[in-house]
Amino acid sequence: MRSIVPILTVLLVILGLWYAAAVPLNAQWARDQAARADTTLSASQLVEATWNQDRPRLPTPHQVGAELWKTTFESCVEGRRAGSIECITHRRSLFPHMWTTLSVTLAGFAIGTALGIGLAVSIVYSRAMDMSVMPWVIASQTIPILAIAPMIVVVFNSMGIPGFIPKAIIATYLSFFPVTVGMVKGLRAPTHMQLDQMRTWNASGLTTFLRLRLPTSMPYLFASLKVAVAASLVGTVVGELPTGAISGIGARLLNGSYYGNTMMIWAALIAAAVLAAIMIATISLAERVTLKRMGLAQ
Amino acid sequence: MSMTLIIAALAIWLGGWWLNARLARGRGRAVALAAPLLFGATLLLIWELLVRGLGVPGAILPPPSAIGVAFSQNIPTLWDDFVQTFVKGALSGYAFGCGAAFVTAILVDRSDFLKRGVMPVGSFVAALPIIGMAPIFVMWFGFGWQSKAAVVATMCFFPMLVNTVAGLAAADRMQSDLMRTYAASPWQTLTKLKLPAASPFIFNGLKICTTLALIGAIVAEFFGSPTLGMGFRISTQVGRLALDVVWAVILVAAIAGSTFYGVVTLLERAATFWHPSQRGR
Amino acid sequence: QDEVTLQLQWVTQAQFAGYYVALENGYYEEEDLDVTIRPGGPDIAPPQVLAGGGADVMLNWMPSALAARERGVPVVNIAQPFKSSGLQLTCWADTGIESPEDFRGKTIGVWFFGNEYPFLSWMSQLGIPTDGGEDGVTVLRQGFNVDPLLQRQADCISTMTYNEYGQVLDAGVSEDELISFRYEEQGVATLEDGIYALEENLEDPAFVDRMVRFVRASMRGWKWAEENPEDAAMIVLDYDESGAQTEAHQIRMMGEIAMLTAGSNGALDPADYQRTVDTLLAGGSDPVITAEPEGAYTLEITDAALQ
Amino acid sequence: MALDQAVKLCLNRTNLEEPARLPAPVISAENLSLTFQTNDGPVHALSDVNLTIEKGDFVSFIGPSGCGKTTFLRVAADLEQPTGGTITVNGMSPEEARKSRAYGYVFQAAGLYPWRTIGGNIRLPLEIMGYSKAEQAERVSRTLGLVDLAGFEKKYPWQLSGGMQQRASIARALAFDADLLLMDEPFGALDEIVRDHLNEQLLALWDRTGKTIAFVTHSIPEAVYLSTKIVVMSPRPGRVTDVIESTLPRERPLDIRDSREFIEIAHRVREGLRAGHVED
Amino acid sequence: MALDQAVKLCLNRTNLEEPARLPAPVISAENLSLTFQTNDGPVHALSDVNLTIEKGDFVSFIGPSGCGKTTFLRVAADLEQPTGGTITVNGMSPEEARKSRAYGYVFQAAGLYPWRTIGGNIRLPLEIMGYSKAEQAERVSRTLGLVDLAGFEKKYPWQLSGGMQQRASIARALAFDADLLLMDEPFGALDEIVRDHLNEQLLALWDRTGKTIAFVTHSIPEAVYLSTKIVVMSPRPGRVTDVIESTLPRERPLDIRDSREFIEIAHRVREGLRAGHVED
Ligand SMILES: Nc1ncnc2c1ncn2[C@@H]1O[C@H](COP(=O)(O)OP(=O)(O)OP(=O)(O)O)[C@@H](O)[C@H]1O
Ligand SMILES: Nc1ncnc2c1ncn2[C@@H]1O[C@H](COP(=O)(O)OP(=O)(O)OP(=O)(O)O)[C@@H](O)[C@H]1O
Ligand SMILES: Cc1ncc(C[n+]2csc(CCO)c2C)c(N)n1
Ligand SMILES: [Mg+2]
Ligand SMILES: [Mg+2]
Repeated sequence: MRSIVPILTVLLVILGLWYAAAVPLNAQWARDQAARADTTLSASQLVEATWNQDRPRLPTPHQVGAELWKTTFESCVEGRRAGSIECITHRRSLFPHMWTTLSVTLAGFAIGTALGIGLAVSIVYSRAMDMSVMPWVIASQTIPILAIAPMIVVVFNSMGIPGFIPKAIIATYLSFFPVTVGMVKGLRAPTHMQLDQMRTWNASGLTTFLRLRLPTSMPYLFASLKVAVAASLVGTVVGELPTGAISGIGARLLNGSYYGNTMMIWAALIAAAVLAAIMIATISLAERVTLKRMGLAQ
Repeated sequence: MSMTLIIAALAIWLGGWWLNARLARGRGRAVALAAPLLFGATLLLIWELLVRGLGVPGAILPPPSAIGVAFSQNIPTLWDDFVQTFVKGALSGYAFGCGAAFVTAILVDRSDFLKRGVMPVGSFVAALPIIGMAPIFVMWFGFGWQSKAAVVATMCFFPMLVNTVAGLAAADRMQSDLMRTYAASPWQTLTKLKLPAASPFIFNGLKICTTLALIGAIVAEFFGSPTLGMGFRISTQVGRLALDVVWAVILVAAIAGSTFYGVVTLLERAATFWHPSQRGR
Repeated sequence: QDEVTLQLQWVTQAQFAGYYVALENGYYEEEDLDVTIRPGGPDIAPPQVLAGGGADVMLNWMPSALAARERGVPVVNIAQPFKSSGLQLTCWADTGIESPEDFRGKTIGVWFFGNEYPFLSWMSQLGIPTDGGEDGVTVLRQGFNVDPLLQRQADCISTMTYNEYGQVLDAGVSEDELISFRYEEQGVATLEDGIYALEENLEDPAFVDRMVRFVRASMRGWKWAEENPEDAAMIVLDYDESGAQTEAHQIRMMGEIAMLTAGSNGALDPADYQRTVDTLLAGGSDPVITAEPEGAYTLEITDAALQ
Repeated sequence: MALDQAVKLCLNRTNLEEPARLPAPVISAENLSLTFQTNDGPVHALSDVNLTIEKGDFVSFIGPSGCGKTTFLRVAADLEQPTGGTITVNGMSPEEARKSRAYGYVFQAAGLYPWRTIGGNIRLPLEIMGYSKAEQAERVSRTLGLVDLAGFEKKYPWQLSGGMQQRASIARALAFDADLLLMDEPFGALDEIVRDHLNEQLLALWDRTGKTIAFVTHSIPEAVYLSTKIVVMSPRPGRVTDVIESTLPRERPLDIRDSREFIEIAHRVREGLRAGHVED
Repeated sequence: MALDQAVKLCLNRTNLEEPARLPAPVISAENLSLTFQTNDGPVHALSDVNLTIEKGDFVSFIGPSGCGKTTFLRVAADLEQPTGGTITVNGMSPEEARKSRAYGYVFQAAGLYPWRTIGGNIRLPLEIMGYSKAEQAERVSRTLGLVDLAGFEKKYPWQLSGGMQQRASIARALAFDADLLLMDEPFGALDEIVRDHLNEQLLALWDRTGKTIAFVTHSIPEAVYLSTKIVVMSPRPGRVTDVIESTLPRERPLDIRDSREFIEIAHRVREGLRAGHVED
């Protein structure tokens, strides 16, 4: 709680910088506009103009806020079904898009976590895996998966699997890596002494895994889960760009970019940030509960 | 015909695995090098056989051999793309982002107030899909490598910041108390204790950023670029269905990324030789 | 009902109104077809989707389709609802550009992804190098929006009459601040949105029959859209799942699109085809097609559909 | 009561095994050697060690740091493979002995699992060895009492002082029925008073149960006070330089440490140690 | 030679300061208290401690685990702020004393920086305090010799045994000229023989240089052997229960430990300790 004041201060500073940056970034257009209208702008008029443009290079926080409000709660003002209940939960509202993204993110995250843990276990238990696969796990992350996302989408399309799965696969690809790396570390975290202890009790491999390696790896697991879920979100968003940009936060980003609607981009970014924050907070909560129950958190 | 190729692929998988399992029992540098190479080679062979065996069209997934040919035929183009994207975009953004994060971390470490304010906000921003900034940066910084560097710098900033700040707090109490008993100046404490103690964390951040840098630079090119660059090449050649060239670019990216990662790992090894994690298992 | 999957080459917008109208008004159903429309997006190459079997028919610009043909994906034009090209270069008037000759030394935004060929061939016809320099043009790979022009990062950008040009105007620029060069008027126009299918599929009479019905229903849709632009725009808006399109924009787009589809009953005019091929063959140093294509179109389908 | 039962059990078992056990010592090492291959060249941790530990012995190992005390215990526990010579435990190979759960091992550091309570830590080997729930609970509370930790069952290790943790780790090794205890400096982290107290307790336990104990320590008085046999070792290479049979009676009050006999044995141990220290 | 110089320097300084120093004890604590606020409530680590340490004293602190020995040293070193009472070091506040680099501190654990060689670790305070390169080298090799680590200058801490690391950390505190040494169980990790040897060395150093030493230990013989004054403490709350002035002469061969006087003092210390242990 002592952190509230510092956090608010930092946020205020960021807001201040944001407003300040909007002036020079948007000034050119404001001046052009004035020139077209054959007027000149005073300093305060300029500031006023830069903070309230329709197509700003940098929309101001209150514009983004307004856009968020509009696209979440007042989303249905156009089209044949304008004003109907149905359309509040559809299309224009950000919520269904956030849901699309969230569901793919979670799917990718779940598969990625399972895959990551599986890989980590086999790497820890098999020297052959450790030596031959580990370097490729690292190399795999240097492949710009995001650049080949469109191809993955197409390949899966061609196998008759459109939409959800290919996006989830891209999310998986990005999220399994932190889990593998973290879990390899975590599963190797028991000290020699702890392992020897198990030996003196003639514990089986499975017992050692369940009662020693797994508990020791928990803090590592949670730390990497937080990274992984953020990575999964990035993967989903990027995967959404070329899948016909039908729905999801990525589609909003793309459409915002396509129509030069910076406000839409920023609103989508904020929505993504909120999603990330919620997911990370959830994992933190799970972490605290688990570690507390394990007696690892004081 | 195709069936035999698929069966051959399976056989090679098993054979490669068996060989690797045998190899893994050995020790030494040679084995450590041979095992992953063998694994990679098996993978490529299986890919080749499956693509041919299943008759996958080249416009979907070319076989490795075709990629190799495309690579060797396009070396000058690939080199120019590499310079544009990796050297100009990724490296400069990496240096700038990591450098700025490093300086910020030192400032943050000096002030508890800053630390308490910046770190929660920082970890929140770090979780943002910064990739979404790419179209905005292209708008702000133009089509050249500068906008790519800006994307890379932004992507690298927070992971590096979070790691470095954690590292600067990594010196244990006794180690810092020792500095206190010497009445060491803040600068002396920084150079003689905090930075060395932080270096494993700093290198962790640097390593994470190597992969981020390449991805950021390439994806940023999707939102506008001059007529060269790895991202440009990939997206243009996909349009022409020249998938072999596309994969050649990906190959370049993988080589560049792995080398980059490897170099940072070597530096890490040299700088943190004293850390238990570097002294063998 | 026979299933047909159509791969668009861009996001849902009035550019594809005919197909959405046919779907909404039940024209496909009347032809006993169950049509799925897949929107495209940046970096989705419809020929690739077709080659992978992800769709039965696609929309594509002819340069890109011919390039795919040379690359071993034998796509065939089966109908051509767009008669004329909407592609143009839009420049700031105050840069002093009055004719294409003035492009020298200027920066121009171009769409790639197979759409750069008409531009390159135009420049090579004019003898203007495209690799920068004093008397060449500096080419940018333009993103998906008109910001490079508005932010003056480029002196000229590619626009479609029906879409990006309107966006520039929407941004508050008046028409007399701009000067546009339509490819159509420069004699380098290439055919745009055509309907393509895979050659091997066309050997199957059942498939051909499906295509005949598909083209017939689609053209009905197009004609309806031309006559009812506002309603057509609304239908498109309904099908836009991204929720990003606006009413005004789609209505205007539909109006412009109607002018491009106007002269076509769906059948490809071999003269237009030949002009496109000639333009591409005249292309610059890195030609999109190296030889006159064979069998790149068939009139069989439209003949059957429009009789 | 429970304690008495355990003692009875133990005695019963001893009686049962009496006929078969006659010739087999609990630990018997012949020309035992162990060389570690390290980056800096080989380290001779044990070299030609000959040693016999009989049933019911309390054997202390003493010697400078790095002389191979821990290594010897580890070899006996099958945690390290000898590179030469032979060693048997209960007449079997160390591996067989380990698999038959013949011994309890107390490590040099407490090494409790931080995610288990004290009770949970002591229960761990019992769970692994498949004791019934009821028996687990019974044994945990009994051994906790034995090391004066009754009431701390639900606490986590980090809520206890270093000395209490060490005692918990001893309890963990006592919880299951092993006739042989291998203890590596179990009292290293304790202050003198607590140490004295635990020394008494350990002696009493040993006396009661007739367990065989191999005990590593750095303290000469401790070694003399506890042992029936003191093994003095010297390093580089680790070998046994002296084996001193104690002449003290089995019954040992704390003030036996002021007796002439005690001081003499202590002196002999000190001399043995000093001899091994020349090179340091 | 260098050693002699250092001694002379020290003596000189003592002489120079003589007139001003007369009444000021090196450490003087009055009603010193320190309470830690923890999650489980306050911990009274020190409570009403009154203590004076004169120039040239060798003071040992002994007491059960957790009685506040370390805390007292840390307060004197300005590493912890007292919550009540006053303490002066060399007549100044602990903070001023720390800033004037009045003391050398040896921590309970070696705490060497793993990224520096042994030589580099010992050189560290010298670099910070701005000694010349030549003097740094000279002092490093001198103090390394003092703790029998000559030849290990280029090794890294993890390449040394625990005992050697501990000695290196002692050398680090001796390398610069502080008249006051605060040593927190410096010999805890060592075996008896090495410990005896270092005890002798430390006494000799103390005798030669006239330093003032505050020394924490768990070993009664060690405390008696080394000190001019033994402070016995008891826990919860940490307080001083007894201060025993040693009657042993300054000159102390190792076998003084068998003398009657020694045994008597040791007995008194043990009694004091036992009294503090009732609640355990
Ligand atoms: N795993 C290992 N690899 C290499 N050398 C080892 C290993 N374990 C022990 N040694 C070396 O073997 C020797 C004996 O070690 P050991 O642990 O048995 O000594 P110790 O008598 O228990 O010493 P201490 O009293 O310090 O515990 C030492 O020199 C040590 O450095
Ligand atoms: N930073 C701290 N926060 C809370 N309590 C502390 C802290 N440091 C010490 N204590 C408590 O203060 C008391 C005194 O601790 P101190 O370290 O001085 O004991 P000690 O006499 O040095 O013990 P030992 O012989 O085990 O080193 C203990 O109960 C300890 O738990
Ligand atoms: C990456 C990419 N760039 C350009 C086109 C060509 N194109 C076809 S329709 C259309 C929209 C016009 O408003 C454009 C630009 C494409 N298909 N993909
Ligand atoms: Mg040992
Ligand atoms: Mg202490």
